[in-house]
Amino acid sequence: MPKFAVIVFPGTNCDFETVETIKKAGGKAERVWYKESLKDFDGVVLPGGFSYADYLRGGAISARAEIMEEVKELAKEGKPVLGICNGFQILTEAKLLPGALRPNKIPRFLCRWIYLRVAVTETAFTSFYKEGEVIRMPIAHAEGNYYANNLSKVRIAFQYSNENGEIIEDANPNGSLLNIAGISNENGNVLGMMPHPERASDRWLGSEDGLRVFKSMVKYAKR
Amino acid sequence: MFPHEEKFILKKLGREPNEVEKAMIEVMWSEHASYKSSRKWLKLLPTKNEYVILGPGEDAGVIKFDENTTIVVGIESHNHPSAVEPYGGAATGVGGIVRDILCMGARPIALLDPIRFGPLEKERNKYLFEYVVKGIADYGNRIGVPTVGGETEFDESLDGYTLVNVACIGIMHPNELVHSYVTESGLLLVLVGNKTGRDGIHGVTFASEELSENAEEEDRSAVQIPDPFTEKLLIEATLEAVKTGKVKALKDLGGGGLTCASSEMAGKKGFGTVIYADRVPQREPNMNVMEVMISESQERMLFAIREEDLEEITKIFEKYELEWTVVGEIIDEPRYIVYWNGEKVADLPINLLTEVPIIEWEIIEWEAGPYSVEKDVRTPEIVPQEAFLKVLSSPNIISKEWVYRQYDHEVQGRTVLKPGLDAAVLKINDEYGLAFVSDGNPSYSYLNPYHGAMACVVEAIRNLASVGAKPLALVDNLNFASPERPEVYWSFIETIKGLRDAANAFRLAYVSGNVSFYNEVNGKSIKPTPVVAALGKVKLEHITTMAFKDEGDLIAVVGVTNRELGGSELYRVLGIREGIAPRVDLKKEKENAEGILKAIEHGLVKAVHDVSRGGLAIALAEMAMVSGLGFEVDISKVPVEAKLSPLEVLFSESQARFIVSFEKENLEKLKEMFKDFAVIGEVKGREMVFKSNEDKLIRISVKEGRKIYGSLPKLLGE
Amino acid sequence: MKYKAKIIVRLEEGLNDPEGRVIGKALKNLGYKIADLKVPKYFEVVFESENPEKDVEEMCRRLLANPVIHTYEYQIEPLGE
Amino acid sequence: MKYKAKIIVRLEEGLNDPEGRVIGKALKNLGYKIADLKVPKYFEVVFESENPEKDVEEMCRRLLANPVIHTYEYQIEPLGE
Ligand SMILES: Nc1ncnc2c1ncn2[C@@H]1O[C@H](COP(=O)(O)OP(=O)(O)O)[C@@H](O)[C@H]1O
Ligand SMILES: [Mg+2]
Repeated sequence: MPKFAVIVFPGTNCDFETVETIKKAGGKAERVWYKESLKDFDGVVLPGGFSYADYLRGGAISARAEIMEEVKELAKEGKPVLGICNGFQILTEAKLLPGALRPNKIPRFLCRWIYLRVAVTETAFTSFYKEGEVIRMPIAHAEGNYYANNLSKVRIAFQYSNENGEIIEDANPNGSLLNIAGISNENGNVLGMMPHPERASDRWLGSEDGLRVFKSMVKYAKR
Repeated sequence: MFPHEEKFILKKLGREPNEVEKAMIEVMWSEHASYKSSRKWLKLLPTKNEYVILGPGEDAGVIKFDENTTIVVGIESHNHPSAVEPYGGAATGVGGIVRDILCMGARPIALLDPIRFGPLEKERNKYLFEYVVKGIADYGNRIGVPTVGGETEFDESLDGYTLVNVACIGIMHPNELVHSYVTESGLLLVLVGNKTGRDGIHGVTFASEELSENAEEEDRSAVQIPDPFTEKLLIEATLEAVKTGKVKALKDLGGGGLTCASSEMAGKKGFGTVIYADRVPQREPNMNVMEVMISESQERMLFAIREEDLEEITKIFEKYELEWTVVGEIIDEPRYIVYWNGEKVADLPINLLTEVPIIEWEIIEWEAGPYSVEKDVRTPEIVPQEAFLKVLSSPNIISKEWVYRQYDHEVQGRTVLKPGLDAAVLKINDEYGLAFVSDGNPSYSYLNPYHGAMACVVEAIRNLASVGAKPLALVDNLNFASPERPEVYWSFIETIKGLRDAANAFRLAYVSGNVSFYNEVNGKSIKPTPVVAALGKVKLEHITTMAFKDEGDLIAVVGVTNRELGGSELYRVLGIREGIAPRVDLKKEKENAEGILKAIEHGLVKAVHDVSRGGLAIALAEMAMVSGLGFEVDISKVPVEAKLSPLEVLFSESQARFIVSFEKENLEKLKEMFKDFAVIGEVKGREMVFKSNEDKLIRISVKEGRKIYGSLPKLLGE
Repeated sequence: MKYKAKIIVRLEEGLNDPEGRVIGKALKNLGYKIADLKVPKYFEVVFESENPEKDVEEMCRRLLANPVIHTYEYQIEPLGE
Repeated sequence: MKYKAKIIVRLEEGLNDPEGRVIGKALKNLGYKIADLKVPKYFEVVFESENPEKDVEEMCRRLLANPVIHTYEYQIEPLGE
């Protein structure tokens, strides 16, 4: 069974439920304090939260931690690296993914459920979806407004849409470029997303649509 | 401090206390820390039943959820600091109650924020509102504790002021309970967290005095800068330390700072302590011993541990990069001794700090004098449609989505029922959830504090029943003006009696609470504002919401509607301050709430909503707007006690009522379950239609209604 | 007349400043010898006014700063019509 | 040597600035004639260095600014030993 590290920075706060969700998806998972090492892991998840309280910019300080060098190594080896919310911010700040996550168009924290259109299934995290499928999960962020000046090295993985999968301005909760909610690198093994799939992995919590992100990741790591 | 208190101290001590001692005594004897004018009355509240593990007395209450799960709950106000600096005041209010939960050994899992303001037309009130919400959001979100519900009320009487209450629940295994007192001597006292600064000095005494007009300039010392980053680290470090089983006692530093935490920790079971105050890490230069001892700097915890465990425990603090210091130790003699740079600067019998004599304020009888505003008035005649639009667009009725969207209500992955419904529900295990809700009704309490207080309790219970939850426990937060005013003190006592009687009727206990006196601005009292938060247990399968489910479902009212509009939202929007507050009939409340729970358990109802602010009209509208489905009802079918005008049927705020929707085939079974039950219409179309016999009273599309319901951002000028 | 004001709003000395502390520490971790780091709020406002000093002073007091915890300073320069 | 640097980090021209917009609107609601309001980030750093220019330039590039969206400027003044 593949084993995943869920990295905990000071202020990370979605680590416990992310570990539980990976287990539910059939993987092993451990919380790993950011000063520990990543050897022996088959993949890494950077969970959501407020590392360093979002002081300066979301993810900016964590991205400069030593452990990120190890994450870069892992990514280079082709192992799966998933960043959720604050984790996505860390990935962009660490240049593992291009672009930046700017303050929402209404500069406030926004917690609500949204629809996403799955734009690509050939990544380590989306193989369990159908292309064009519309799924539901919550967002919860103040800086999720994706911006990049060059998208040539990126695969758009998830886009904010309406219920019918239409990518329209009205369905864009934070002003992000092209309604981008999640992107991956060209290789498909590094993915960052603002919505929280781990919060949509239990029928009682409103949806199980998110679980397939982790199932895809577990399957990919097994390969 | 009063002259007779000073005399008492002189006698007990046999000498004048020195300056340091005096400062510490003053802090511990302040109203806020000692409850000296409320304690006697609080004793009336029931505090025991089969669920209660630990009632009031420590930092938070503890109840049994099941064999493996213990729930900790508390409530706190941060009114004065929030009125002065809304962002920091509200945020540090969250921090304080979270540490209260934490110091019992529990992981904080949810917050509620009952908050109250003056009318939004005034810039100052708008400013207070926006920044209180931002403060709660920034703090709660950053520490990863979801804010899953609350209340937001606007009332003229709070112009320029704000009431910020926060309730928190935590979860732990029964074995993990840590007390706030020690039961052995020789333990080391370890102070962990933020450095100590001058902030909050005189904060406790500040919360015990009325806010004066230029408070902003004067009370700088009472305002603190929130530090959610350190708080989050404290949460994780504390829980990791507690897991070792080696934490012998634990307390957060709140009002009264180190003096309060250490004296209560040591003195409760008759031990004493020596504090080496100069060891306390100081944030500001040249602090003196008094400042160090009573500073209320936030995000600090005090641990009592055995010397041999020091290394193991402090390693955890170091992992989280938290500063820690051994600041003292527990001794056998019941004395409170403080050293400062090697010199003994205080030496008191410890019970002089921890046992404060009760002083009774003047108690007076309610006089049918100027305060007695409860008198019957006639409901003016207005067109129902017009009245409906007025009430629906009242800031107290419209959706609070603008507020709770700023709160991370999903973090930790437990939130089954999210904000915007009758009560929040958190998933505790694969079978059961915990429901959590808060209610306050100052407009009733102002008219009739006894019934107003009962209304808080029964509304909370109705909210729980509406989602399918059986009540487990209560906590109360009593926001009042100066108890030195006879009418305020009287209303306080009446409130307690109401809280007592309502809880007793349901065999419920108050496991924790908080009293906040001296809530006045410019010499004007606030309305008596008791706020009750309630916990309930619900089978996940039984969770029900207020949303209509299918067209064709029947709609029925449970309970009787009387002409009870005093304190109602209709009267408020019409500018009527008088009237008679709704009366609470505890027997009916109990019957109907139990009936609803049974109906839910048997799967007979599809949607349930209690009737509260805004009466039947608003309750029905909320069920429609949440679901998107319309309805048609004939209000002449509503069970009434006396003859009521249609307007009164629509907007009366009689208690003990619910609205349910259900499939036709369950009608007979439901009828049998309730004494007062009447079908009034059905779920239908996309319009809200109220008729009385053949007269059309109100007709408005759900879409139009939602537009009004969602108008809070517009009121804020967005 | 149009003006441009540069407004700096600082926390009062002595108050806890977690943001400055955390960012300062992050720079230290990158190897710099930081003695102190502060993150005052900074606003650049272009506005029209008859009485720019009074307006800016008011803006600070009414919204941009809270005198209970902040001090503020500003510079105003005319921009012409 | 000790230095004090004042660093301003701005959003790239052309990127819209939601925070500035909202505060600007709030001031307009209070009656001021705001033409433009920006909220750049502002840091005051006291540090020791042999090569202050290089250090500050690096601090900006490595942490304080994100080159994808920011530009920055700074002033450095010596504070003595
Ligand atoms: N300040 C707040 N924070 C979070 N949720 C709030 C707040 N104010 C209101 N709500 C939510 O909005 C909904 C309606 O509130 P309210 O009208 O007080 O409910 P009720 O009338 O059922 O007691 C509830 O779900 C409540 O939790
Ligand atoms: Mg309501």
